[in-house]
Amino acid sequence: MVPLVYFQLLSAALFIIGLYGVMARRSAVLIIMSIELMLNAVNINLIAAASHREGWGSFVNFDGQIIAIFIITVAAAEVGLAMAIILRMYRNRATVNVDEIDLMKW
Amino acid sequence: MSWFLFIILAVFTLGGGLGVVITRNVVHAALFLLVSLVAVAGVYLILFAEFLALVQVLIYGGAIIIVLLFAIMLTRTAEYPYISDNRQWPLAAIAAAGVGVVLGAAFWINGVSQSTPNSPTFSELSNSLFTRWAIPFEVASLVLLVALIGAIIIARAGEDSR
Amino acid sequence: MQWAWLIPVFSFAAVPLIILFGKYLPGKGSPLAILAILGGFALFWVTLFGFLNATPDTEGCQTGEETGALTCSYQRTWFEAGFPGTDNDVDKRVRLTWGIIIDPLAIAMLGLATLVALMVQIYSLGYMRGDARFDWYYAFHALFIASMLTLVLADNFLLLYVAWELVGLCSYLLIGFWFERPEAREAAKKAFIVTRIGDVGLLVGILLLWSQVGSFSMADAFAAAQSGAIDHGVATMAALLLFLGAMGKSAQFPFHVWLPDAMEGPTPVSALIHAATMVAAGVYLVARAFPIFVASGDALLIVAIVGLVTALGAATIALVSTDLKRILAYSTISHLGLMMLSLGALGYTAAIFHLLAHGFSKALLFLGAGSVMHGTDELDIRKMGGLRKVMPITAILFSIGALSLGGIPILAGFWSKDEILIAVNEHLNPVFIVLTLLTALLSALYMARAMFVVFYGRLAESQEHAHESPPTMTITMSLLGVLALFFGFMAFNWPGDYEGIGSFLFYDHPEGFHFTWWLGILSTVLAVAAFAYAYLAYVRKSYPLAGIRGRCSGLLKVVENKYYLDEAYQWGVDRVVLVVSGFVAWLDRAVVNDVGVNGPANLVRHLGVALRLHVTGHVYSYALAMALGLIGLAIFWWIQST
Amino acid sequence: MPGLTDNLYLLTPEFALAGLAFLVFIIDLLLPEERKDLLGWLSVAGLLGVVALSLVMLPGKEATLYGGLLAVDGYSLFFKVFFLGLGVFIILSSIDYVKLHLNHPGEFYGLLLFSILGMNLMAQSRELLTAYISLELLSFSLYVMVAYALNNAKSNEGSLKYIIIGAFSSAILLYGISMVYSALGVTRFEGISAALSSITDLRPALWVGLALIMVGLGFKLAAVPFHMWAPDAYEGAPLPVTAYLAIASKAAAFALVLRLLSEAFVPAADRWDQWQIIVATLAALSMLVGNLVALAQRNLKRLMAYSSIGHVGYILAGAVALSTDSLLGANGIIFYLVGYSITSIVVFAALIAFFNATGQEEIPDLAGLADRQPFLAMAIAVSFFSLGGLPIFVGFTMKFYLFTAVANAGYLWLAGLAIFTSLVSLYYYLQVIRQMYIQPALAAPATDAADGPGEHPPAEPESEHTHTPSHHEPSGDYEPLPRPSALLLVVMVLGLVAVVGLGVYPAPLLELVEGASAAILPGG
Amino acid sequence: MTNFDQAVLLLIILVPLAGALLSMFLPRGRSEDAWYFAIFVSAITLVLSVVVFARYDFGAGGYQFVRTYEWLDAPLNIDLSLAMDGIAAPLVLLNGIVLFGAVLISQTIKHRTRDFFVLLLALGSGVYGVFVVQDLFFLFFFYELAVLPMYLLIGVWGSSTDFGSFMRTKEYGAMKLMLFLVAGSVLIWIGILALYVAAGQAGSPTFSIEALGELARAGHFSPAFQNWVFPLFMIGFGVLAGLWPFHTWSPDGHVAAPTGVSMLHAGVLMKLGAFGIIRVGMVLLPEGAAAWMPVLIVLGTVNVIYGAIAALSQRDLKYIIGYSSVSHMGYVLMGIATLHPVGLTGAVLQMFSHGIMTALMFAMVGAIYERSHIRDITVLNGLMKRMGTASFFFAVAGLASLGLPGLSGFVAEFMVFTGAFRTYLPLAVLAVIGAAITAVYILRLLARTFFGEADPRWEHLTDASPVEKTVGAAFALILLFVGVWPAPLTRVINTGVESVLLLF
Repeated sequence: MVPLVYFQLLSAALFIIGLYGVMARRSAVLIIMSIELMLNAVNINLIAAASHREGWGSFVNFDGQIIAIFIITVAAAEVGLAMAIILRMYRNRATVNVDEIDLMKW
Repeated sequence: MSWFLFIILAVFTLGGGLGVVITRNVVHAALFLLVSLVAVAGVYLILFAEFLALVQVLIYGGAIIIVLLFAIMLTRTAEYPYISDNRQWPLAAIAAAGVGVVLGAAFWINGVSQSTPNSPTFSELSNSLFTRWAIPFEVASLVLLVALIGAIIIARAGEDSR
Repeated sequence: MQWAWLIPVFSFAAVPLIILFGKYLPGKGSPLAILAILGGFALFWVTLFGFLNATPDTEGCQTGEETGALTCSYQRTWFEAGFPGTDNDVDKRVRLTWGIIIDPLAIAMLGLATLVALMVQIYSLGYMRGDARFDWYYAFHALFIASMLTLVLADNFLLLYVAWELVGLCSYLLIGFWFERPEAREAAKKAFIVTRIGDVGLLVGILLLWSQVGSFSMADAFAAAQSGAIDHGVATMAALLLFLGAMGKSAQFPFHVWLPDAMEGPTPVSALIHAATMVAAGVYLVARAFPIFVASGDALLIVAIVGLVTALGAATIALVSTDLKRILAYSTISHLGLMMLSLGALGYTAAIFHLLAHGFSKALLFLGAGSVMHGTDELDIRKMGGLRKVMPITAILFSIGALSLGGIPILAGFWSKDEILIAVNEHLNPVFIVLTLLTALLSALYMARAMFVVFYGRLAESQEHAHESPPTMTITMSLLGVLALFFGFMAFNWPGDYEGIGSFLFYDHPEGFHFTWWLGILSTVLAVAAFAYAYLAYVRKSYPLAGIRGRCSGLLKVVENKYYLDEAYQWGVDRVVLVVSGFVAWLDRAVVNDVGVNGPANLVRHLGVALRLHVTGHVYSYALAMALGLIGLAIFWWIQST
Repeated sequence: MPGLTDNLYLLTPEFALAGLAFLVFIIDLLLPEERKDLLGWLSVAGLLGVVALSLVMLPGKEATLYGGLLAVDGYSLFFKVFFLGLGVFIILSSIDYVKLHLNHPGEFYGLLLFSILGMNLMAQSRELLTAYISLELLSFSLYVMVAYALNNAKSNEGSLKYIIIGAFSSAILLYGISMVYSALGVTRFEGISAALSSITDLRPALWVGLALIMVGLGFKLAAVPFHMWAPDAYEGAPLPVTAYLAIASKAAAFALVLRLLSEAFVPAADRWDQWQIIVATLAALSMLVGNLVALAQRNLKRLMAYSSIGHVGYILAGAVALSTDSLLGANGIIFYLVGYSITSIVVFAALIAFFNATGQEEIPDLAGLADRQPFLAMAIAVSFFSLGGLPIFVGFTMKFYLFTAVANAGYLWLAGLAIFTSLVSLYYYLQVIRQMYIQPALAAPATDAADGPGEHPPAEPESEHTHTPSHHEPSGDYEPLPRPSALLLVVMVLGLVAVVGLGVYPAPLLELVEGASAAILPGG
Repeated sequence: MTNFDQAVLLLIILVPLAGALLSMFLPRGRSEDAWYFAIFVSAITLVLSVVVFARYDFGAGGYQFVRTYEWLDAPLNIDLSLAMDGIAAPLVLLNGIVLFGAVLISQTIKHRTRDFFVLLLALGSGVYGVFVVQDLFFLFFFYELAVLPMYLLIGVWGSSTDFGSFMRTKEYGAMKLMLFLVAGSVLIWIGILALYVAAGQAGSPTFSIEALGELARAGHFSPAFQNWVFPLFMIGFGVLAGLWPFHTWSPDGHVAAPTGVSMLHAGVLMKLGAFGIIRVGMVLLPEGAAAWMPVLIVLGTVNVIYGAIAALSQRDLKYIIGYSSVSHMGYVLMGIATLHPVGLTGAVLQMFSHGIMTALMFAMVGAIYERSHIRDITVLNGLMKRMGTASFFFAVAGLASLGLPGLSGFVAEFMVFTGAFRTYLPLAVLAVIGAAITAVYILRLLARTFFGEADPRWEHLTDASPVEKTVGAAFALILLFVGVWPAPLTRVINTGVESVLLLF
């Protein structure tokens, strides 16, 4: 069996890849995608922990899976809303590159 | 066996992820994302979280990727296929590496514990979801509603009065 | 005698009345002032006889342990500060009193001041007639004399200082009375500031005595000084500090510069200042604080030296000055120097006697000069001459004053100056007596010069329209003339109760009248010779002055320029004080404000401007900042937790 | 689970609120375009109804629902009423603005009501996921509302930045939750606190997880260095939304953080002692950066954004003072939140009134406001003085209370820094006041706003020896602004009365506040 | 105690505050009304001040008119406790007088009159509050309240001046003043918090000055603690008292401020600083105070000399008075620092005396500026001819400031010297010299501006208005009265000083 820690490391790796993506990419769409990677990393972590957590606490604890379900839901909503905003942005400014989106600064 | 699966899935997960953040083509990025997300679903499977795997494939693979592809298509610009990273990417890499070190160290020091993964049944899961977690569940539905209304208001074409 | 405190109060009371209602009163309130001082003068006599009849048993009176002189004093508490009920503990409390002292010195000064003030005020009725600020003049006048009388009567140093400063203020107000004239206003300012510098010393001296004695009372201070409770060094220090104040007020070198300029005030004011009030205060102070000077000893020598330098220097300047009032002014300085010299030579009685004699004579001379001015509108003696013909009364009276000050026998000035010579001869180095005699000679010479040039000889053409002054002026002058003539006889031990001024007014032990023949004759000879020479030179014009002028032109130039002291002070003010002040003002603005205040303010603001650059407007750098924050926070948190 | 939903009726206000939001959406469909402002009134009436409902039903109730997910206690009641009240005032201030400047009023009010629901739940959550979901309900509404000026590029941009950073920090927060979960197996606050106080060899994953949660919440609070979205979102958003962001969303985030800290961290006294310094560091950074950068701002909204970052620093400093021994810290924070919110409402109501009249929002545009519309100028000046911490306004009292708590916790240096940065903040508040009161109203907008100490206009060479005092008689040629609408006037007057009243006599409020903080810190 | 005695201190704070609030509802535009109303309010406060001063029983001493109002209970324990001692009493009186005078003299304010008086009365209320409260929170509350209106008062109704080589705008003056004073209060605030914490460690967290004083006497504040907290108060309050080198707001502020504000500010507000050092610093931290007094007296002496020398080369009337205030506040600081009963009494009396004298000077300068629109002493001259009354009163104030006996300045300065002489002799001598320098700049100013030939340029100037004459005469009479008979003040001050110094 693969010990929990490797799943956690996998999750951490995916998380930092997403993290890097958010910080390094130009397109808003790609940034949203990177955030999705991060959320998936969260889910891996949660589910791995939930699966390895039998007997802890007062009841069989699979809260991690529940939380993961919520996260997937929220992530979907988030993507939808973010895309709408990006679309509006594109319509107004004809770009979705975040380094051109700096009307406001300082 | 599970080790083998794990490594394969991990390679796909991370590879897809890396593809998303490295590729210069947005559409490719979306496809890489798909690869990664599906691989994640596989990871769920080896953790015996079948329901989550299902949800993952349906929502991510089905819905989110589609939305993303739509967005990409709708916001197409001339440079889109060649979109590159912004200027601070080296810094970003360092920062990400830093976070990775912290997280990795935290997990690694936590120690390697041997235990067999197990998972609740569908009915246990749903029971919990609709009793104990009913309130977050309802709130989540409101979140979806808000997102929906918001997306409609914001994205609807022809909003150019005022 | 207990009511002597009313003497100044009369005049003080007149001040607000004149200021407020002067406009509506007959004579613009001047009668009020004159009445007040007249009341003071009357009360002076009451006090005098009260004192003469007083015995150590009289309320408030006692005989000094050391001197045996009778002193009366009366106090009321003014205010207290500090913890109640801890009397005379300098670290706990100070109690301040209004108090008067009545002793021969005070009485003598009271007499001089009230009389001269009375004369001057009556004189001013004529002199100041028609002035726009007639009422203010009398108000200031009343205040001036009231302050002086308070000063004289004060039984503690604090009250003395209070009065001292008020005297300074009034001299400022009166010297600058015609403030429209820039010279007057500058002179007033100069007078106040120069004397004020001396006052710093006075105040410090008073505080020094207080911190030694625990009280501001003069009696306590003197008792301590005489009993040796005050350390010798401290006594010297205190004495010198007090003397510093006296130097300022009495125009001793190098603080004498204000007095000649003070001529810018109305002439009666000059008479008052020079005879009875302002400058007398310094001599009075030294005399009053004599026990401390004696306890020190060293201080007396300094007093003598300063006095001599002042006397000699001023006399030389008086000799070459061409302005009538300035001649008189330098003469005053010179005589004040003599008084100080006398005090320094332990000639206490002589000094006070000379103060009185000089006071009457100098008042007379100034009023005379005022009369001349009134008649001719001229002060430059080179443009005058032969005024005897048009102003006979003035001429006679002026001559009396001049002769008196010149030291011609039987006039007041002769006797008092002689006393000084004796004292100097007895107690000081022979060099002093030689120089003192030289001063006496010069003194006679410049008085003679002024007298002859102005009143005798041929009537100057420009002066033909001159006229004699009104009676208010001449009568008062005459009264003073009488005093100048006969006051000297007060020195004698007359048959009857009167035993001479030396037994009335003494320090340490009563002294009868005495006369050293060789000194008397020598001084007489010198004085007569001086007058004779002046007569020849200025009236007969038989002596070629130009030759002397030619031969000593260098020296003359120095003297004519008053030894360049004014220039030196001016340089000091311009180049040192104003430069320092300008530097401080610049420092305050450019360094303290612009660097010290605006600097940090700008720093903070620029910090803000610089710091805002971190919000680049690019969303990925926001994420980067968060990631860095995350790393920091996680590591920090981790470290804290283990 | 037996009894899991026994006390469900205690959530009636929440259900009522959600119902109200749906009602607004439905009625929106029925109303003609020009009568849509009725929706605002409906929302206000509904909110007041919910307030009444809460006040009737909930006082004295203490209950935990759903096995520890939600708490109904004095704390949540206090914040419930507080948030609903804020909602009333925000809506009242926005009705005119919405009518004048925004499309889709129905959805606007509906989203606002949903977000208030989210805030209420945040104050009640005792579990990380519930808290997160509630927070997302608030955030999603805000993302949309920030973008509500649809054709305004700044509004788009603000919203985009906000949602990207928001999602990013959500991911971080969630990762933290996942790490806490993987270390402890629980996500309830009391479980965390029990674990923190009992487990002897706690794991790094827990530390890092908690740190990540703090990052996620730090974003919501706009604490430095997680603050950078705030100025952009504030500036981009329509004014009422900015107000809402600055006031309500911040207060809600603090309501959550305060409960999290008090219930999860503070009871583990040993751990909390170690972590105070971290919170203190965040607080110090926020005060410094927020107030310093605010010095260099020209846009009023942006100024308010940075200033609010500074205030976050103060409140975080107050969090350092949380302890089981004393309610001082908790009281201070809640009092500060209330005071800050009320003062900010006045500021924003005045700014909205000004914007409605002129369409301007830069600081130099305010020049001469004291002549053009004295009441507005007075309202802004008073509230700025209050924010700057001067008496007789609530700003002084609340700062004094809070900083006393901080000092009392042994962090005198932090209190000192807070006081010092208050001084810095006074400078930029005064700059605005200067524009309104001292600068004459100009025909053209004023040129340079930023010359304070240190900048002298160049000396005139020809002015040789005399100085010439210039007389600044106000020229009569300014245009008076139209009176602010009655609605905004009411908001401002009520706000000002509260600002002064609470500044002079805060005791009644503090009694309520104490009830609230006693609920989360029972030992205090 | 009568009912009146119980309520009077509260009234004295509330009357001007209520007056300010009510003024806000006066109809806009009728500036006379606002003025009349402000006169009415400040007259009431003046009467209250006089009465409360007169009713203070100097035989009994200590704190009187004690009254405590609950304000906030645990855990903070803040009460509005009011009381007046012998040190506060003359200052309350001073505030009543100067506030009334400032209101009267502000007849010339025609622009936004109502707002002006609202702020002015609020300022007055804050000053009263500081003098009579017995709680650190409220002391600080009122302290800030007194500072708060200054910005607008100067910024809106002030004047900017171009001095050729540099420029002082009213914005600059107002901002600098405000930031400076608030910066001072930063230190005070920190000090107050430190005291609260220390009291908490001693077992009874409180802001009450009385309770803290008891803790201090019981030795609960360690010397090390006192030694680092006292300078916070010393500098914090010192900023408002014009302590060198934190004085620079004062001249610039005065130059920019309108007349009435200058009067109140230099007259009363600067005293708050010195009062704070006594009331908070010395009473609560006696050991720290004793340790720091050498520093304070050195700075005070620098104040005296530096202010006087800087005033010497100023050309603007208000700058001269501003620097002279710096110089004179130096005496106050010196007197405090002597820790000598006489010196401290002198310091308090100097506060009173300087308050009146500087207010009088500003009032008269205001009268001149109002008419000539210039304050440059090299340009103004011969004013005595045109504005005799104003010049006269200015001269009286000037003479009081140079320490002329018979006017109040002398008595106060003399006592300060006396105290300093026993404790720091060389500095006392320097201070006396400073007084002489004062004479130089005052006389120079009088000579330049008021005396000399009448200048045709100033022929159009009219003499002071009846209101200005009244204020001038009243203030001049007070100066004279106190100078001649200071006992009514000193006997009250003595009791206050005694109770403070018993701690040392």
